[in-house]
Amino acid sequence: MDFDLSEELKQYGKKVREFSLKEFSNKVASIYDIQEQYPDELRIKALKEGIIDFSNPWKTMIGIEEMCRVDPGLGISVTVPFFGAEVLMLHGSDHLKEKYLGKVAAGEKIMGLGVTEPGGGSDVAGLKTVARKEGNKYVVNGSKMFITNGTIADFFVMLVRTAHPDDPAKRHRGLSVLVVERNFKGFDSNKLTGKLGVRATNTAELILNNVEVPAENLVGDEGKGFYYIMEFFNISRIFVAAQSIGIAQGVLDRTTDFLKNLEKNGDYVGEERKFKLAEMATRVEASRLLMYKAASFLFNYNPNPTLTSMAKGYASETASFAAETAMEITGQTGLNSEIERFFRDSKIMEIWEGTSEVEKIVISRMILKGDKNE
Amino acid sequence: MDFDLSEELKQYGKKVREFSLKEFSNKVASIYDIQEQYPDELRIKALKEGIIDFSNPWKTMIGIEEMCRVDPGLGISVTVPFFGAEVLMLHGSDHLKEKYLGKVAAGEKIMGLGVTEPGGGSDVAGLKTVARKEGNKYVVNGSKMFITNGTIADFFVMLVRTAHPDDPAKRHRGLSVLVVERNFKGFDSNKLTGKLGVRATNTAELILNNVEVPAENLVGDEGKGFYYIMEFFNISRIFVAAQSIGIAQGVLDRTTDFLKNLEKNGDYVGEERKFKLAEMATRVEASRLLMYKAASFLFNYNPNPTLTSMAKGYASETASFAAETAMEITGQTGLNSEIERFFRDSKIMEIWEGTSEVEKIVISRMILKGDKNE
Amino acid sequence: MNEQAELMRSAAREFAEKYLKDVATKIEREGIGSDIKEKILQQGFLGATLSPDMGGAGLDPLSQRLMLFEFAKVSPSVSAYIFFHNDIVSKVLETRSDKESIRNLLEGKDNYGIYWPGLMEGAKTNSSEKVMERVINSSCNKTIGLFSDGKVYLVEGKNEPVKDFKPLGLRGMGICNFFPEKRVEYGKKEVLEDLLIKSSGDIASIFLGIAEGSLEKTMEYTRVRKTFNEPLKNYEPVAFKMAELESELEIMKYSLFSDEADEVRLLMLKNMSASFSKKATKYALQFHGGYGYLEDFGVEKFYRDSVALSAIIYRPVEDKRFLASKIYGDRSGFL
Amino acid sequence: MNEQAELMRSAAREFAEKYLKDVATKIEREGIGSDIKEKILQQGFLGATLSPDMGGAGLDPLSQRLMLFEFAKVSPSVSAYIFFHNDIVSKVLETRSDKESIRNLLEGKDNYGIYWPGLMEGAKTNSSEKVMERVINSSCNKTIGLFSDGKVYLVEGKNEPVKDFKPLGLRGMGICNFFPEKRVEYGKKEVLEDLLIKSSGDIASIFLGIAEGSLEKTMEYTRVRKTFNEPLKNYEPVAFKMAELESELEIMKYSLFSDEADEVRLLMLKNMSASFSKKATKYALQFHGGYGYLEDFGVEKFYRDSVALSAIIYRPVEDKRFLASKIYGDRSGFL
Repeated sequence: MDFDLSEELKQYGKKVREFSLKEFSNKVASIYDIQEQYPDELRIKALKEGIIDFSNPWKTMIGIEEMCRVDPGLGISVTVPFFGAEVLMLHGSDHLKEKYLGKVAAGEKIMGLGVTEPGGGSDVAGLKTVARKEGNKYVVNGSKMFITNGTIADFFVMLVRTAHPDDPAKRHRGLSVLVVERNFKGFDSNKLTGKLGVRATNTAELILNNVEVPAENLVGDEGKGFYYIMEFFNISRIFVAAQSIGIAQGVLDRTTDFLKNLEKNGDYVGEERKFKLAEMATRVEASRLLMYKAASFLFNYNPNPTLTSMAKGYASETASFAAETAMEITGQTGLNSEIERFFRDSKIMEIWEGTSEVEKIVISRMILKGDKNE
Repeated sequence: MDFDLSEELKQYGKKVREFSLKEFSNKVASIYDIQEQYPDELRIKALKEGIIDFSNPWKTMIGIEEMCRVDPGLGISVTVPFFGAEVLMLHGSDHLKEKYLGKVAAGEKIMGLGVTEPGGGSDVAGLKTVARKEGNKYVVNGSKMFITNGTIADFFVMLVRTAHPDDPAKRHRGLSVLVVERNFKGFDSNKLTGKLGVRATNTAELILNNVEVPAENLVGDEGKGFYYIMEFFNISRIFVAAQSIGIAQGVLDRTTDFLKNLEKNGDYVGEERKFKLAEMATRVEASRLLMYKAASFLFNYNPNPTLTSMAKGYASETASFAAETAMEITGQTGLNSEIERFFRDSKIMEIWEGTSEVEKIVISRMILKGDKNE
Repeated sequence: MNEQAELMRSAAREFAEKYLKDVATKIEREGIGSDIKEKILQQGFLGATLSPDMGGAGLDPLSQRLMLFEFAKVSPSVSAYIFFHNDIVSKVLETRSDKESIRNLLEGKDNYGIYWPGLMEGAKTNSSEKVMERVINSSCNKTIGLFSDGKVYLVEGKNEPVKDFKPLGLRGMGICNFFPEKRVEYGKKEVLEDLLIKSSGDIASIFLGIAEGSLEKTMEYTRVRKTFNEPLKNYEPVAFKMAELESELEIMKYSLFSDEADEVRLLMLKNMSASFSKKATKYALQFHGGYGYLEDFGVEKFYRDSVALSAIIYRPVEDKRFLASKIYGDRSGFL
Repeated sequence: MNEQAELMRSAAREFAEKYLKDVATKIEREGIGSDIKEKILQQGFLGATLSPDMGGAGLDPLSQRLMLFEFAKVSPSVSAYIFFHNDIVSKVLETRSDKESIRNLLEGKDNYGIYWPGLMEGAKTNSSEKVMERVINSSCNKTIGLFSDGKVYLVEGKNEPVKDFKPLGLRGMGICNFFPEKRVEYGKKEVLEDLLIKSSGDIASIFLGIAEGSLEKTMEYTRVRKTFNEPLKNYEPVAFKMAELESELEIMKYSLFSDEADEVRLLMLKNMSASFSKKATKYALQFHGGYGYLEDFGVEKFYRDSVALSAIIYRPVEDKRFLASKIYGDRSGFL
């Protein structure tokens, strides 16, 4: 057994932390938050300085954690231009990979994932966006909701229905993944404003009105889209765990400083707040261990959905628990500090990439099927 | 990073599990529980079959978990004859080690640890048992409470006061550790009956009335006893974490079986119970990772009190959470099964070897001191 | 609170103080003595809710709640003993106007056991009709029992001690194996389910009595017990938690001990008090440290009883679904 | 519930329905409009608790609680706006029988901000007297402020918008930086602490209003929103949790909206409702999924407001210690 990160990863984490501390000051983060503005300069800067390295998933994970620890909204914004890339990497044709992925890595393009629909959510297979095959193209009609990078991405990896199985129980079949470009005719998007948190990230509704997509933009096989996307969520969940742990560690850092200051000034601290600090720290540590263990399976091409869902579910609940507790401990001081922003940012962790409820369904199903999670 | 136990440890765990399944049937466990009887035959059998191996702390830890998973009362009873041995190992003279420890390992003797006093508990330094030096012996007066193996141990590693510092803030000094034999004159013990759980273990009150202890029975240096005992708790807590995880895993196993059975018979399960199962499983997994990480520091001669207290605190709360949840999920069935015994056994985990409150004090103190728990 | 209720509360409190307090631990170890059972009958606690034409006192629901609460504070077993006879046995007998059985009950000739495996989702049902295993109330000569045919019977027969088993809770009532000699049908499973719903307020009273009993001891203990030279109550984690628990208890009691409490509110209180009593008794034990773990201190029994009682008369799935459906005004929570 | 209370409840409910419901989100974005402030004055909600000889309606405590509750259900900002003026400003002015200021308040000439950094353990105190930063109520022309000398002042001056900062909660009230021109001492820090203790029931009413507002929306949403072809309410984890939350709310409301509620019980309810409102609004958001995260749906504001209000008027350390000491009848929880 070995709980140490490699020297390379430690150095990388340190580098990301330094970058974040330099670039994500409270003042900067606060402005992007208030203005609901995507920090495109920071995205480019991070790419230039080699802070974003999607070639190594361990680095991605650790980078996300370190950035979100300094500011969740900016951290997520900077690391999300690749959102959905794994679907293309694993199942896209060489042509698609070359045409689309390369430019994302070069910082020239931004991509997005189009799965969720209005009225959809956890029930992915219930989606209503339809792609009708006509000759060598698909004609797509429907809409997508809560799409990250929705008004800034150049293209989307999108889940659509290409067939209608007679048996409703088989509706997972008949779904396919297409690459849809923003500049295709009939494509439209509306930015969603007034989000509680992660306001620097870009979120939108997409509208597809007879959008014509070349047949070559089909990712993998027709009818297998649902499985590709589930496979993707099993990967992306580990990154949400990293976001969550970044948030939780971030408020833990700040709460520790707050209490240290009280002690230093000879002010009253009281055991109750110390106990809460201990609970926060314990949960952060436990979350991180779950994430590392899940990652050690996942990044070794041996994904363990039970562990991944445990890591995502537990870490996201920890983020929101830690942020709430930090607000409680720091009170008025927290209200006028970064902590309130972390608090607002934290809640989405329990919702996106599989709600806490979905994680529990996955875990219990695996256990009752006899999975020993080993 | 590597989350795998060595092949040797895995095999050892398997062997312990097989032994426990064979020897700790519900019927056997139930009788010892009802009669509040220490299972001396099982202790000897386990030693003979090589199930108890205190030469390797990893084995001890894993052995405790596997035994407690089958039955906590018997599992603890069988693994506790060495209780306090680390104090002797680390600080005892060669003479003491030879005289006392060898026979424990051979199964000929049982030992115990005498720290807690009536009215004492978390405040170890407040103890009132006094050892007065007279020539080449100590004369000990006082009493000890909640002493495991109290009426069956042949000798005790006992914390006593040998000096009275003027400054109450310095009362941690002036404490020393003596080896006190049961057959010393003036030693008496009363078995405590009517325990809620772990009823197969032996617990007693000790009375010391002018007990004469040879000066050579002093362990280590006079006045350093408090620190030896704190060091010991930092070790023993990891084994309480193992007991706790055994309990939690044990009720998780049984609850899983219960729900699987319902599913198999086509009975209603409902999402709420599945969610609770997922929560139990997640906490068990997280507890075990905390324990392993703490152990990887501790057993490498690099103890990390923050991690040890996190592991003990979180695992013990998980044991009691899991047992309660199991009772809730299984209801009447649980009431008439082993689960009710696990439930009764679980609560002591949050009390002995440092209450949950003490663990939180340790954790928060280390964090506010600047410990990064890395 | 009406006057009858106040009177009943004082009577029950006095009784508990005078006859139960000093022997509470003895009751746990040896069962409710026949002298106590006799006195409970004499004072009219048992069967008190029966209507006057059935020979009872027609006790109002609020008074019954207060009575069960006061007993549970001292001895949950005694409270449960009265509960089972008043809320289940009497009601079952009343549905059939079985005056003779009621008379025997009120005269102390009969003492009933309760037996309902399979009343809750997933609980094992009984298949043998030769022996009813682990009937609650070790000294019963009759039993209200639910059999595997889904019907409720009044069963006469003989009890026998259960070997090698000690129940988790309600040890004062104890359990026995019961060998039926004669049985008469008294309705279907739904009769019992319906009675459990209707008894929501009474069940809540027992749970809250258990909680208050354990918290009273803990208030006292945390005042006198010192650690690091300070009473436990001076430490935030103890004081704040006790304040929190006392608050929840107080607010629930206010609502429960009101004439206005209707069916839905009593259902709410049953659910809340079931989980509250587990939480409160667990902290009570924790704050007693090692001493809490010992029978002699009379704290651990509250923890055991809250969990055991939940498993016996509180149905987490069914009760919550029932309440949710009431609140939504539509069937809910069945997936 | 007395008749005055019932009437006040209906009046507040009607007002909220008629003037606030449709503009609740607008209030969040742009602040409480002067038209609404005007109507609040006209209807006598603001200053209602002042005694008649001070020009108020001498509203009884229960009616005030019901009023704040009804407003908070729709707009916590409006409820807090009335609360600060009724429970803090009016009371401070009343202690000095400052009839002129009260008249100006009741005539709508003055609009007060609240400023009390350092009122709670560990909060940063203000050291500058040139600018009062982040005063609650963006359009105030006067402020009740706690200064670093530990004294409370009535401050006249000018407000200025705060740049690059958006408050977590009570956005309808907003915040400003306030530049004092004149200040008059109105007592010590303890005056404010005392008022916060005395306002326990009113604070609880706002918290419970927030909770009910969010739960009402969630009841409705979980009825209509489907996942896997079934309404959310049909799933146990949703239905059971909603039943649990509705139960806690109901039991607390029953106790809070009673004439009998005394000081200790109101303190209990303040503590309970503060944590309950966070729990309830968090689940409300969760059950709305992604939509809950958007301002337009009017759910996230309740979550924000419950946490912000806690940080502003609920003091976890001091309030719990105060209550614990009341319950123990002796100083407790200070270590």
